[in-house]
Amino acid sequence: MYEIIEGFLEAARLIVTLDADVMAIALRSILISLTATVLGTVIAVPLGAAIYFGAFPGRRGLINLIQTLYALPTVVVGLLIFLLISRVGPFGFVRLLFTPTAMVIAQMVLILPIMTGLTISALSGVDPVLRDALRSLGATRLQFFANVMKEARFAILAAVAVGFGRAISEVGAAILVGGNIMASSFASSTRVLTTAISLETSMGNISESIALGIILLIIALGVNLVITAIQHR
Amino acid sequence: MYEIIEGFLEAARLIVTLDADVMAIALRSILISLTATVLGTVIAVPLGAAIYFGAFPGRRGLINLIQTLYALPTVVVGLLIFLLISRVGPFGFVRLLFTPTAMVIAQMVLILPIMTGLTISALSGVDPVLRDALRSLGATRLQFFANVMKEARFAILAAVAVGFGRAISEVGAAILVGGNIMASSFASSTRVLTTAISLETSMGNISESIALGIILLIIALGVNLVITAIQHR
Amino acid sequence: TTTDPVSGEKQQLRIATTTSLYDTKLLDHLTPIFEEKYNAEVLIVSAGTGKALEYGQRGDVDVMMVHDRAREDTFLADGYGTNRRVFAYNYFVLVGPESDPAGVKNVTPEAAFTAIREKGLTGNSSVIFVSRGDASGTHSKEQAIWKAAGFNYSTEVKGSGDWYQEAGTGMGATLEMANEKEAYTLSDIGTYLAYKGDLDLVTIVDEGDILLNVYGAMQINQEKFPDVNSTVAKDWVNFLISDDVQKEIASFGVDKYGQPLFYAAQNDWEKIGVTEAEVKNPIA
Amino acid sequence: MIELEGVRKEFDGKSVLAGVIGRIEEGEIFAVIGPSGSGKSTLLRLIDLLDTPTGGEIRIKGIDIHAERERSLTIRRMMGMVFQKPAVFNTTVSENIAVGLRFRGADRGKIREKVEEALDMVGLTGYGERRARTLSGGEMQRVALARAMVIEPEILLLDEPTANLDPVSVATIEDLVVRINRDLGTTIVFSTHDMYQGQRLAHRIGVLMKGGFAQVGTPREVFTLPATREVARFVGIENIVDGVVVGENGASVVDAGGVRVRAGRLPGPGEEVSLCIRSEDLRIAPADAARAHPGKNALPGTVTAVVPRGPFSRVAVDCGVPLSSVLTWKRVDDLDLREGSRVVVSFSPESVHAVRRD
Amino acid sequence: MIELEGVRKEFDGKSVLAGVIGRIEEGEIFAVIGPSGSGKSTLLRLIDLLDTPTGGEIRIKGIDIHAERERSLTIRRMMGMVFQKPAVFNTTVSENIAVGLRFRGADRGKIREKVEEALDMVGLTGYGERRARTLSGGEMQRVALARAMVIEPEILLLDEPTANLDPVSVATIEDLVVRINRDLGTTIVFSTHDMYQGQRLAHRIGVLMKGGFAQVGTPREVFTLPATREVARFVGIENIVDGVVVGENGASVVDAGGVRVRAGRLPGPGEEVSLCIRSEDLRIAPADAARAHPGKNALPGTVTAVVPRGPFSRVAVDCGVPLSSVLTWKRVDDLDLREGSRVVVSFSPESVHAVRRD
Ligand SMILES: Nc1ncnc2c1ncn2[C@@H]1O[C@H](COP(=O)(O)OP(=O)(O)OP(=O)(O)O)[C@@H](O)[C@H]1O
Ligand SMILES: Nc1ncnc2c1ncn2[C@@H]1O[C@H](COP(=O)(O)OP(=O)(O)OP(=O)(O)O)[C@@H](O)[C@H]1O
Ligand SMILES: [Mg+2]
Ligand SMILES: [Mg+2]
Repeated sequence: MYEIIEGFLEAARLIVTLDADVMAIALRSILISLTATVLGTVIAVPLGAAIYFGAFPGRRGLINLIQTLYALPTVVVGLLIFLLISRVGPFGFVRLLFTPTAMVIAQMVLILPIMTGLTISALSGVDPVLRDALRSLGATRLQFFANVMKEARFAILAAVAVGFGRAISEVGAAILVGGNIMASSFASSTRVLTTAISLETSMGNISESIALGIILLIIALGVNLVITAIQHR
Repeated sequence: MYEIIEGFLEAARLIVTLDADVMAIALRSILISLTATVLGTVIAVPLGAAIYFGAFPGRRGLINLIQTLYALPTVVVGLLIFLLISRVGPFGFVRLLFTPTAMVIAQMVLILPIMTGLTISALSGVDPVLRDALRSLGATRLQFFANVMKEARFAILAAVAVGFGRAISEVGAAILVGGNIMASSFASSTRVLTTAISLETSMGNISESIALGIILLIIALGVNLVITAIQHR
Repeated sequence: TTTDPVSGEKQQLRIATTTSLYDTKLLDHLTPIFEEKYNAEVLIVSAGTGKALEYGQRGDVDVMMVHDRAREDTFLADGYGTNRRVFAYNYFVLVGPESDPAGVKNVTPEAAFTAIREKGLTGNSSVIFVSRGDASGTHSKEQAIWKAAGFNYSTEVKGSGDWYQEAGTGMGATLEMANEKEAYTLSDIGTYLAYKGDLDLVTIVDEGDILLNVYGAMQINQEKFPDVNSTVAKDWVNFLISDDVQKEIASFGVDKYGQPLFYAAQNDWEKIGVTEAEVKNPIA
Repeated sequence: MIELEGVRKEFDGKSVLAGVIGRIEEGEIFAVIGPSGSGKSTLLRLIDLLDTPTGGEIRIKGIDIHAERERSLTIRRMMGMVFQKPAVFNTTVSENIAVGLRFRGADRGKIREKVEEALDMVGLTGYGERRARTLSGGEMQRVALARAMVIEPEILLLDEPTANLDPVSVATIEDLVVRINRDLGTTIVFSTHDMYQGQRLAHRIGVLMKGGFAQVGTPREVFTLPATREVARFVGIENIVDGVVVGENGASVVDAGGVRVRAGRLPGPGEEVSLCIRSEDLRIAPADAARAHPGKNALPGTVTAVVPRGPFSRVAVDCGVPLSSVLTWKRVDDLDLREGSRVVVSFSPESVHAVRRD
Repeated sequence: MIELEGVRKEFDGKSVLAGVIGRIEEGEIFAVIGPSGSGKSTLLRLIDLLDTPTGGEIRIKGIDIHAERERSLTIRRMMGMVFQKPAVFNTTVSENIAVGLRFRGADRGKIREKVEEALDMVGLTGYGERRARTLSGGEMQRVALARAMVIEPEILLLDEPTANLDPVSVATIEDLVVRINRDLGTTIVFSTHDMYQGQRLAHRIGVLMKGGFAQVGTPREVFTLPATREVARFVGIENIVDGVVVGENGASVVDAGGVRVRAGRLPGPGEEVSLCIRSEDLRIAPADAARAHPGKNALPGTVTAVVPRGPFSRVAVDCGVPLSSVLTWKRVDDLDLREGSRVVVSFSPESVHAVRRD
């Protein structure tokens, strides 16, 4: 158990000394996962809206499929992306493997189902009378969506929080397509907090792992406070 | 890309031949994750209700904390449980490490924050007038909770779906506290679909990994269909 | 031709390495020296042997560093790799609980394995062997020892009883598991030393030719993957077998563990059973 | 302007509207009245394109609005609607009212000005910055009205717009509705369960019953000459007496279980009719002071109840048939009416409206 | 039974109730009327323990209900409430009505029986298996009423229980309320914006205005002897004439800008008063046919408007002060009243109620 306490002390030490490596890793985590979350939101929210408001055959089935994809293991996502972008894959020529960009793509794919699903839930929470009111007030399709979204903003931002949490905490895809590289330049490196934790753990450095975990949670807390602030605006 | 097609074929083969190893692994996945989800629900739903309806100082902060814990990496959860139940840990005497029970505990801990958070969201979706109506009709505390829950059942079951998806798809904690053991007896083994996928991947067997991923998704689909059926009852 | 050490644009070298080698931090120790000397940036991806080979087979890396002779040979024969050089070696160790329930301390590896299997099969549950079970270099070595001891691995060992458990994880986790279960396991010396402080396991058998662990490095074949960076890859392999680096390797870890983690391959090619060219001749 | 042609609507196979036929003219104020659950809200929602009819056509300016889906935005923008269940967007009151204007791309200055004006008109000056969700029921309803009003639609659909309001606010809103209709020529269709509101505001009233309009007419027609017994009862005619037309001295009278009632216009003898007599048209006099008016109905009876009702009292009298009249309290006191008082109830044949029963 | 002692309620620092004082007796039907936003709903919610007062005490049977939190379930179970915004649980109509009984552990047979009975009483027989969410506004309101009723509470709190109902349903519900009160002795507190409903049902009425009861009294008191000018306006007294008391021939009369009005009881000379005269108490006669009644007010004037209103017409006359009366259509026709007609408006001093202005 003393490893946990040690973990806290180590986390404090890493933070106050602004350990360069750790700061770089943390910053990279933030950048990659935030980008993935933003892109995920940009895709999932309109997608969720289209599914929720759409009336097409198989809609029910599609929603079930999305809910099923909540269980998509990160390693499988990593593998699929890997197959696509590895040198012999169809997008191999872009040379994305082992880059932060690849990690962004993988995380985005990973969080799409849950963000889309939660968007659908969020929208179904909006009072039908308000939806009628918007239509009745002469909203175009776009205005209608924008305003329903605005009514559901609380729940949609909660979905964003879930997406970010899932993105920054996942490791399977990050390690497969990122490679957990610690290079001498920031841009070439792909080590993020989770892959670093994984590495430290595999080396038996439990306190270091916990310290990194604590740093990760501090970052998540910061992002959540921002989301909460937006929700309550 | 042919690995994906091969993965599908392999999945089909494993399923139709009822491959004994794979069936055992799949069954273990289902048992462990379902148990974790049920236990998680049993804890998270009342907890979420207590937080949502409670009026105590720091409530806002607690909700923020829960949302932050969405980002708890599975490896960190695994480590913490590991430290608690390893032979030298405070609960070492129970000898839980590398048992399915340990995996259930780890997955349950992992999904608690998100299930609690989504329960809170689900409850806040219930019309306040209905809550007033329940109080006014003379509901005891318990009756009140039970009935608000009933009104929010759709969203709460969605939270259960999210919890199950997260539990069955996580690998970091499962491998740390379960150990991915393949022993000759069912009960001593701790290999589940995700840890098997991870292993196959580390061995470079991409098609096999994808096949196992497909089997996992089929299981998740089944569970989701059951949840949907309950929702629409 | 070698990389021009003064040219402006840094070249990137991508290396896939087996986890156990990476975790010793030997490469972290060597890369800054290389980077400065060749104005290159080294990107190291560590993975299980199988996955590392997969990266190589798809042309995603420039250099492959593993420790599984048999699979390396196949890799070379299939034309994915070329120009293998051997740069280091050490020994695997059989570790187990201090009580040594199978009573195999300091016997030959083959004898130890035989005894462990026999005791395990009697149902005496205090004898357990934990295998990596992940097709890693270490796992390959373990299978080789079973074979040398006269057993058919897949029928007589694997799945023959609860005494034989496949961890299916990395070396560190496998050691943790063996420690928890008071079991025997085969480990590379580097990882064992790194974990030793946290473990109650002790070395049971550490001698025997079959425990030899040979580390090789090879280029990915440019003929198969035209855009791999073969120049800097060649530089890296040659760097590893250069005299200076061989000395670095031989002394690495002494300050921390009181004993070296690796032996330089340069002068022991006979002992480790490879050709002289493989340890000495730089790639042209 | 709005033509309803055989409009049908079913929910899960249960028919709610079964072929509504009607026509609402441009610039008209048209009230839809009818029992709870008769389909008033459903009809308004169909007109506002919020729901699709199971059958029939709704035409606005000759266009079958449910057929031309590509034009639905244009058509919908001609209309504004206030819903029965007041629902507001989770933002400020001003923002709520501005929504429709924003949709139409109005500029900020104009929006602010119009919103202020609208707040003023519905009596919510100074409420602009309040969060709409915390408003009282009546306040919300007024916000919803302002929201529909500011876009100055050609057609305003109001679903029980004053259901949650006190009489003073109701008067404000009614004035507003009349003003909008008069000043802007807006066609207004509203549903109400307040009979008198229908009468105060509407040019014409449609009585929705059993899936269709049982009667459409001016307030006066609907209230004095109801088309059916059900309409009569619904519009609050308290005295409905069933009888059979018989001949008497060459004229037709109605025999209601022995009591003979003279009526203005009657179908031929033998027809079964219901006689509708408004309470206000009955005069009650003490039995002794009653003078016989030739040609007038004068039925002796006994007071069975005196019930205060509004600023009046309802006096029920048993004259063989039950009849009741409405008198001011003062008059009740003057006549000293109480249970058991012997009185004579008189009313002219012209105030008796006979409807055929079937 | 229910005592309100200085009940205060603020929302975000904005005072809604500022010290309400009142007392509702056991077995009484008490109506709360007042303008939209005056705090009617707030007051009922406070009584039902759904919200906490900022100050003051609410006592039921002598118990300060907000002080004794451990007894709140018992206290709450004495009451049933119907909310202004009808909201139903997402299940069948029967299940909705059964909720309260289930909470009290009633057995299945009894529940079924009571639910059927309640459905019947609110006019929804046969609706039991319908999904409550698909009901019309009025139907939902009746379900909510049935839901509160079946538990047979000692106190029934109704927040505008008939706001969404048509007159026929309103009559059904009102009969029901009266019956519950009479048969079970239930104390009933209801808010309404329908003045007449207040009068029809209530034993006493409280007029909630500006944070407190401006007046509490029997319907007759409130409607004929309003305590303030605001109450007078609110209860629909159309003729409110401001003036000053002056002496005339030893008696007191009111001078309203030159027009002199006799009144029954007046404060001393010099006092500023508002005279309240109900429209129904004004008589309108053609100018030529008018006879002078000694001691009666008789003001000559000109008709300025004839507005149909309900079964009556409102006739506005300018007599120096604006006055208006309500006449049946028939009478308007008989007198041939139209804009510009010269008439005399007469009324007795007793029908003039004077309130002090301040
Ligand atoms: N979505 C729906 N599904 C099933 N039945 C419905 C639905 N909407 C309305 N109904 C039924 O259709 C009938 C008419 O409903 P509508 O709301 O139009 O009545 P209304 O005349 O407006 O009544 P109220 O005066 O009570 O508001 C009701 O019996 C109602 O229960
Ligand atoms: N939660 C709240 N937060 C802020 N203000 C509130 C809240 N609830 C009510 N109010 C305000 O308190 C005042 C009284 O509200 P209440 O609902 O009691 O009025 P009411 O008399 O029932 O009105 P109505 O006849 O329109 O229903 C209103 O101005 C309302 O806006
Ligand atoms: Mg309606
Ligand atoms: Mg209210």
